[in-house]
This record gives sequence, C-alpha cells and structure tokens, in this order.
Amino acid sequence: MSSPQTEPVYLDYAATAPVDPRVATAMSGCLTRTGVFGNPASQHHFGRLARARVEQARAQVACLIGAAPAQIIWTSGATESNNLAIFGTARAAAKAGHIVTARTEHKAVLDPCRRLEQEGWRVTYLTPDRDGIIEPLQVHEAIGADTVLVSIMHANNEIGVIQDIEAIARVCHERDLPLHVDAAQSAGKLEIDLRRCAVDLLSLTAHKLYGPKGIGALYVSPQRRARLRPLIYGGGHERGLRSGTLAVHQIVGFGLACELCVRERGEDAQRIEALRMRLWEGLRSIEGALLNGHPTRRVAGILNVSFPGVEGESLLLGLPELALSTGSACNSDSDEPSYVLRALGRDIELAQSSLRFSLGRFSCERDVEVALGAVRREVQRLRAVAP
Amino acid sequence: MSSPQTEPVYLDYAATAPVDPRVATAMSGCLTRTGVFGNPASQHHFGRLARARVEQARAQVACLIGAAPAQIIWTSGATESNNLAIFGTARAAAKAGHIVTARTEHKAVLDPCRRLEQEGWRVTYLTPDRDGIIEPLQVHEAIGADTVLVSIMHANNEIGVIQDIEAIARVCHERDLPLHVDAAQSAGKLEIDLRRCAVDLLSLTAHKLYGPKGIGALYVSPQRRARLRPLIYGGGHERGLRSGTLAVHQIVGFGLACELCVRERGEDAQRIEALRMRLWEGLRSIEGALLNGHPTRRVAGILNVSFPGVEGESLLLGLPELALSTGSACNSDSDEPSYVLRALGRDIELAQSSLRFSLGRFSCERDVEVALGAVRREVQRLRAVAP
Amino acid sequence: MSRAADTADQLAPRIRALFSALDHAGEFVAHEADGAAHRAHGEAGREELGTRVQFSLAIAGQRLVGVRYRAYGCPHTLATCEWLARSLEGRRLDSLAIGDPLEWAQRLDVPAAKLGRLLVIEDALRAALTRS
Amino acid sequence: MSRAADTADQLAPRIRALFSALDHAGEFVAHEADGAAHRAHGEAGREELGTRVQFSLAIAGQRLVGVRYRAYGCPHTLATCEWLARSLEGRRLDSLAIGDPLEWAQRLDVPAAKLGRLLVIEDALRAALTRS
Ligand SMILES: Cc1ncc(COP(=O)(O)O)c(C=O)c1O
Ligand SMILES: Cc1ncc(COP(=O)(O)O)c(C=O)c1O
Repeated sequence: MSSPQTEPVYLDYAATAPVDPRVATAMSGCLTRTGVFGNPASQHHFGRLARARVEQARAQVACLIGAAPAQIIWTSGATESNNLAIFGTARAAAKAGHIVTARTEHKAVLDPCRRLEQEGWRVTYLTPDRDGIIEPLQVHEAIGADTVLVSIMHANNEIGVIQDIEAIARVCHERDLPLHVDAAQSAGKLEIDLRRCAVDLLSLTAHKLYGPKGIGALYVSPQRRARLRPLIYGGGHERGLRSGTLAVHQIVGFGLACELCVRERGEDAQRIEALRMRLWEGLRSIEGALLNGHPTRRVAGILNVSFPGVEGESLLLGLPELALSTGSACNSDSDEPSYVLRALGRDIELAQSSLRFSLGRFSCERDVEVALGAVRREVQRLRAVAP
Repeated sequence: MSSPQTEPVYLDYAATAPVDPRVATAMSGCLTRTGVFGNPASQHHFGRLARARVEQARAQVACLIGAAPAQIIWTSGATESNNLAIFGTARAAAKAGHIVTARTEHKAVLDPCRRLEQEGWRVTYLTPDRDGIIEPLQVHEAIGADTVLVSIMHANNEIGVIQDIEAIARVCHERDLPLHVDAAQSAGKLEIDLRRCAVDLLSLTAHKLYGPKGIGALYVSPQRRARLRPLIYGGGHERGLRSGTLAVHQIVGFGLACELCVRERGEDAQRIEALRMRLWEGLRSIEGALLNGHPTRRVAGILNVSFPGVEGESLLLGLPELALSTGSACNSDSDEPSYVLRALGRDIELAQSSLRFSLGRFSCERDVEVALGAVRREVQRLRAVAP
Repeated sequence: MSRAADTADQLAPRIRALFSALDHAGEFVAHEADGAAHRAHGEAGREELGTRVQFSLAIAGQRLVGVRYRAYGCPHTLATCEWLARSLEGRRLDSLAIGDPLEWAQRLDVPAAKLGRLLVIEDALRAALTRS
Repeated sequence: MSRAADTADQLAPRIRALFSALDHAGEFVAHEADGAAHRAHGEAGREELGTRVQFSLAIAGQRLVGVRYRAYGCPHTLATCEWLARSLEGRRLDSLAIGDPLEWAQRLDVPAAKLGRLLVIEDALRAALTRS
C-alpha cells in the first residue's frame, strides 16, 4: 500500500463523469447578468433568449436518441426519470397491476417497484443468465394479463452488460405493453435510435455523458404522453408532465454534451474499448481473476472483475492511487455484497471481492498502467494476509 | 412605443434572479476534471471532496434559516420541495384528510392540492383580505378534526405581501398540526429563524436568491422526518427522503448564495427598498395607479401596480425597454387574469391591467428612471387608444 | 405570473409593427373626413371580458373615406383594428368584403386562442357598417 | 455501487495507519519466537460471511512472546487484528485482559455497523487463548 503523491487516477466514470470543458463553458454562459439568465417561462426578451436555448438543447438531446424534441421531458436526472416512468405509468392505471423488471436494474428502478409492491402491485424481478443477459423470452413468459409495464435497462451500471432492447421492445409491442428503458449508462455511448425501436419511455441523465449532474430527461412516446401521471405538479411546465422552473444552464450543458457524443461517440468508444481490453489483459494475469458479465456484449468503459480471496473494501482502501468502486460496497447501511453480481449467480465471496473499473473520455494509457501495478501489488499483499 | 437599442432593463427578479458572479465562479470549480467533479456518494478521494462541499453547503443553507444541517433535504427547486411537503405528508396519512391553504399560494402548492382533491382530499383555500393578508384566526377556524397539514407561503411572488408565519405557526402548534411554508420568495430577503418559529416544512429555491436554477431544498423538522413519504426513490440519498445523484455544483452555488445573503441581506434590502419606493412614488403620479397588496407588509423587491383602463399584455408589449411580468398573463393556455389579484378582490379589469415590477441585487437608479419614463409613455398611449 | 406560454414568441412581426403604429386609433379630428356625408359608430365587448372595441366610419358617396377605432385589449386586438382601418379606408361600401375573424387571423398570424377577441372586433365593425 | 455511505470518511487515521502496516500478519517464520514453549491457534468466521480470522500465539513461560494472525475482511477487521497483535505481544498470560469488541471499537473508532466483525475477531482470539 502506497500513499498517493498526486491525485488518484479516476476510474469511476460509471459513478459520474467530469463535465467536458466545452460543456462547462456553455453552461457558464447561462448564469450571470452577462449571460442567458432569464426564466424560460417569462415572456420578455430574457425569457425568449432562455427559451430558445432550452429548445435548442431539447433538439440536441432528441437527436442523440432519434426522437422528436417534443418527446423530451426535462427532469433532475435518471433517478427522477425512472420514478416518473414507473410511478407515472402505475398511478395512471385504474388499479394495482403487475410490472416486469430485472434483478440487475439500478435502485432507481428497483426502489420504486418495491414501493409499488407495498401499494399492492405485483413485480416480477427477472434473473439474468450467468453473463447478466435477460432473454427476451423471459420477458415474454413473465408478462401476464394484468401486466402494465416492462422496465429493462439498456447497459448495466455495475457490469456494463447490454440488453437486447430491440428484441425486448418487440416482445412488449406484441402484447401492446409499454417498455421503459433506463439508458443512463448507454446514452451517448451506444447507438440508440428510437425510430427503429418501439421503446415508450427512456431515461437519460447528463452526468454520465460529460454533462452536469442534476439534469436528465425522460423520453415519452406520443402514445404514452396522455397516459402518464406527473410526479411533480405546479405550473404545468413540460406539457404538464414536470413542473418547475427550467434550469437553463443545466439543460444547455446536457444538450451540448449530447451533441458532442453524437459527433465523438465513435472515436471515444474505440479508444476506451482499447484501454479496457488492455486493462483486462493485464488483470487476467492475476491468479483467479474473473470477469463479471458477458465478455463481449458490454459498453466500452466498464470492467468488473472479482479477485477471489480478497475482500473488496480492503482492496479499495489498499489502492489509494485509484478512484473506483467495489461491488462489496461494505458500508454502514448494508453489509450485503453487490446484488447485481449475486443475481449473476456469483457467490458471496466472489461478489464481495469485485472491483468496478470504469473508463471514459479522459482516460489514458498511463491510467491503465497505474491501475495494473496497484491492483497486482494489493491483491498480493491481501492474499498474503488472508488465511 | 420605442424599440430597445440595448438590452431591456431587468425588472423580473421575482421570476428569476441572475446568478451572483461569485456564485458562478464557485460553481464552475465543481464541473470539470480540474475541479470537484466527483459523485458525493463515492467512497474515494473525489467522492470525499465532493461530499465535503455538499456538507459545507448544507450548513450554509441551514444557517440562512436557523436550522441544523441535518434538517436540509436537497431537491430540484421549490416546486419539488412544495410537492414533497404536500404529497409527502398526505401520502403518509392513513386516509384522505383535509388541508388548509390559501388562494394566493403559488401553483406549486395549489396544483398538488388540486391533485389531492381528485384523490378524495378536502382542501380549504383561504381568501386573504384586500391587502393579501391571511389572518391567523382564519387558519384557526379552518382547521378541522381531519386536518393533516397547513400550507401558507411566507412572501407572495406576485404582490410581495408577507404573511405572519410566526403567528400561523403558533395556531398550528396548538392543534399539533404541521405547518408547511413556501419561502421561495422570502428566503435570503427576510429573516427566517426556525429556532423561534414552529415551522415543520419549509421550501427554498436557489434561483430567487442569486443562486442557480434547478436546485432547492426542503427543511424538514426532526418530528416530521419519519412521517414524510418520499416522492423519488432509488438509492436512499438524503436519508431516504430524496434519491438521486447530488448535483455538487448546484448545491455549492446554492450554499454560497445563501451565505452571501446572510452577509449582505441587510444592505441589499435597504437599497432595494429605496429603489422600490422611488419607483412607486413615480408610478403613483400616473392617474388611477393602484398598489396591489399591503402597503408596508411586503418584501423589498416586489411592486405590483394596476393601471385602470390599460390592458396588461398590450402594456407589456409597449414596454420593450423593460423586462417584467403582467398579472394579466394573457396567454395561449389561459385568458384568465391573475388569480392572486382576483383573490384580493380586484375586479377582472384591474387584475388584467397590472404590472409586477421586481427589483434585486443588481438593480440601480437608472433602471427605475427608465421604467418610470416608459410606463408613463405607454399608459398614456394606450389610454388614448382606449374607448 | 411567468407561465409557460409563449405569447411573445408567437407575436408575428406584422402584429408588432401594427401595434407600434396605431395611427388610426382615436377620433376624427378637425377637418378630417370633412367632406363625409355622414358618420357611423359601432361597438362591442367589455373591459371586464378583456376586450372592448369601437369603430367610427366616415362615409362620402358610397365610399369609406375615413375609419377610426378605439380599443381596449391585447396586442392582437389593437393590431387587427389598425390593420382593418388601414385596409378599409378608401374602399367602396357596395363592394366591401370585410372577411371574417378566421381569415384575419390567418393573414395576421393571430393564434387560435385569440379568435374570441377578433369576434368582438367583427361585432363592432359590423355594427358600424350596419348603420352606415 | 456508489451508495450514500461514508465508510471512507469514517475511517479513523488510526485504522488507516494500522491497515497499511499489517506487520503481524502471517506465520511465525524461522527463528521467530523460537524460545516459545508452545503454540496455540484459534480461528473463527467464514469468507462467505465477509470475515474470517485466525490467530497464532507463541507462549513462553506465562508470556505471549509472539502474536500472528491471518484475516480476510474489511479494513476495520484487518486493522483491529493488527492492533490486538501489537498490544498483546509481550504481555503475561496470567494478567491478560483482552477487553471486548465494544471497547476495541471505542479505542479504534470502529463504526457500530462493524461490531459484528469484531465479534469474529474476539472468537478467534479467545479460541487461541483457550488453547494456550
Ligand atoms: C443505470 C442507472 N440508472 C439511474 C441512475 C441514476 O441517475 P442520476 O444519477 O441521474 O439520478 C444511474 C446512476 O447513478 C445509473 O447508473
Ligand atoms: C412562491 C414560489 N413558490 C415556488 C416557486 C417555484 O420554485 P422553482 O422555480 O424553484 O421550481 C416559485 C417560483 O417560481 C415561487 O415564487
């Protein structure tokens, strides 16, 4: 274990990404008196300028996913988007029904589902295969007469595995059921074209794609619009689906971040994928190292590896030169190891011995080399200490 | 009518205030790789730095209102705070009950109340006196056996009138009822000391006090915490009351904005009050000009005046050198004149002939002179046109 | 107050231009339309309902030699009154086609929500024409 | 993954320091504690439950001349093992008071949520002591 002389290497892009400097510049132009500071709801000069920026950003976000601008509803992030999609659909239903989702979803999907269970709803939590994949057939088989919504994420935040949303959308479409997709980890990284894919609700957040924290969006298909109950009322902004003053600088930052992704996604993904492969090549030489999640159906930036015989929290603490997350998440609230890895059938020990490395736009070769050196050293040290 | 050669004079601080440059600087230090960009939920170096900033800001916001940091829950703004306070209290109740509020509240209070009415709740909308004041006795008399919540705003956003929250809090306290206060327009402008005032829930928003749009807070008293149902689930941030990644730059900006208000509120208020008095002295010389709202129980920055015989939307359009709002809000959604002025007993014509001037930290003498000249000119022109 | 509506965005430049030059508002002043055989007035609407309009016509022979109006109302109302006054002045009564609010709205880009106001204008104008 | 918990914040400097120098981890190596009359081992816990601890004691006369441990567990677990080893080494068995997990937690600033893990350490240590 060594102390960091400089800042640790950032390997936690899946938790949050730094804002792209170009985005930060655009945002800072929408704050003070010398910038676009108006309330987009105001009818005067300053309001109009702000509104124009908001609508430009709406088009940028829409373009990223092949949607129309009018289908984008601003929210405070993917957590709110997921809540709006799930509660919004459920509360518009005449009575408690059934929801199909997966055990590997983010808490921002699972927790609303749990809340609905307390209100009398039935929820099916599908178990993925050992690689983290949910088969479309599983969705098909889980759908019942009272099913009201299917919610399956696009890319998983812990293991990076990509679900076949197009196929799942077809299954839902056949049964005339709305599909909600949490695309927080995939948007800006994978191609999403809603013109070719019958998704009804799709959650986005800016801070995973080099935009600011605290702003997101929910895509709502024209068919769903009238059948979604708002979470937040008061003034009727966003066609009545989400009231509250629009945060212009946030929206502008989100919009530009999306546009940059459209332009640079290809290059970014290639470079990041190469770094991730290099990292995995190095890590797999550590005895027992085990890749979590499907080997190829994954986003470029996320690598989740278990190191048997090494406890994750200690491993993390022994890597002060790296900033990353562990699946053990041994914390004061809960001693449970990652529920995602457990859902893949990993035993508790493997689940609690995992590290999530996540790379992004600003990652470089040196980051990978530092990570490899540090992990090798600390796994060895802790294994030497273990019984 | 003249065209603006330069930017219009901003007289719409009640709609939104420009961010203080000091706040903007602090915010921009929390965005890119060179700043505090981490996710406050992360356990590594970058997460800890972010968490420290969030907690510092929590203390700054708490300090503004005489609360303890642990009593501050971050939200996306006062709209969400109001929704969380009202739905959060209502949905935690065993069955539909009764809420006491006022006709002059913001839509972010009224719309949630209307929604609850659709769910079987009873809501009493108190009518203020001609000056916009709600008497504590009215609240007392409206409270019934099934009353669950009283929600009364501190300063009104259209007319600037201040309610006697301390007295209303005593009424609620006697009946052991929680009081929610929408303080969006008063925080940072009036003294609020929750140590001396039995308020249970209090809504704040940053963008009315020179902080950024899209961030706010709900103060929750220790007694209410356990009895509030969250609106947004997913990860259990903010002690389970509001999940979602915390927007560090937003929170830091909000915190600093509060601290600046604590330091500069006295000076600001005095200066702004003097400007408002000067403005009113000038406007009252226009024949028939009528002040809306109590003459003295008002925040420094808001002045609402009716100009009989002049239609508000036309008046606004004829004032391109000014950026302000009208109570007529004649728009495509609704042709109704201001419901707030109507609640004060103003007839429709007076209500639709009103202008809201709102001044703030960056307002100056010249702004007032420009406003006076423009309003005099345009009232005269439109009166000459009127039947 | 600041609602999500976009009135100002929707204001066509034409409406702005007319609104800023309400040249035909007011009464006929001394010697204006002096040769007119007679005058006719018509009015409609109420301030409390948001719109009130009066038209004064000066007629000579079968010709509208002068059109004046007074109006209380939104910018679209004022602009439409001005536009009508300009277009009708000088026209012959026997071949006069004033059109209708829908047509005006199309020509001037008045949003559908404001049609009710144009109906008030039509009422006032027709009342004046009936008496002319 | 990134939950709201603050483990890293709560980590006392003492814990960090101990964790980064687990000098007493491992076995007695050649000549270490050579004069010891006998050795005693104790263990407790299971990897699947997050914590497993083994203690090895070297006893000479009535004295603990050497303390070694092996541990799989969180940083608090490893640090507490190291701290115990350091404090017990050299002590006389007849006057030995090892304290209890609550006391250790207080001394080392271990959060309450981790008490369960310290119980595993106690079990392992007592098991070894019983056999010594
Ligand atoms: C898959 C997924 N969904 C939802 C969220 C929550 O989004 P936000 O941080 O915008 O609330 C995250 C990240 O935290 C995520 O990774
Ligand atoms: C009194 C009052 N309450 C609530 C709000 C809504 O706050 P926000 O803009 O933060 O959603 C406003 C301003 O818009 C307000 O003036």
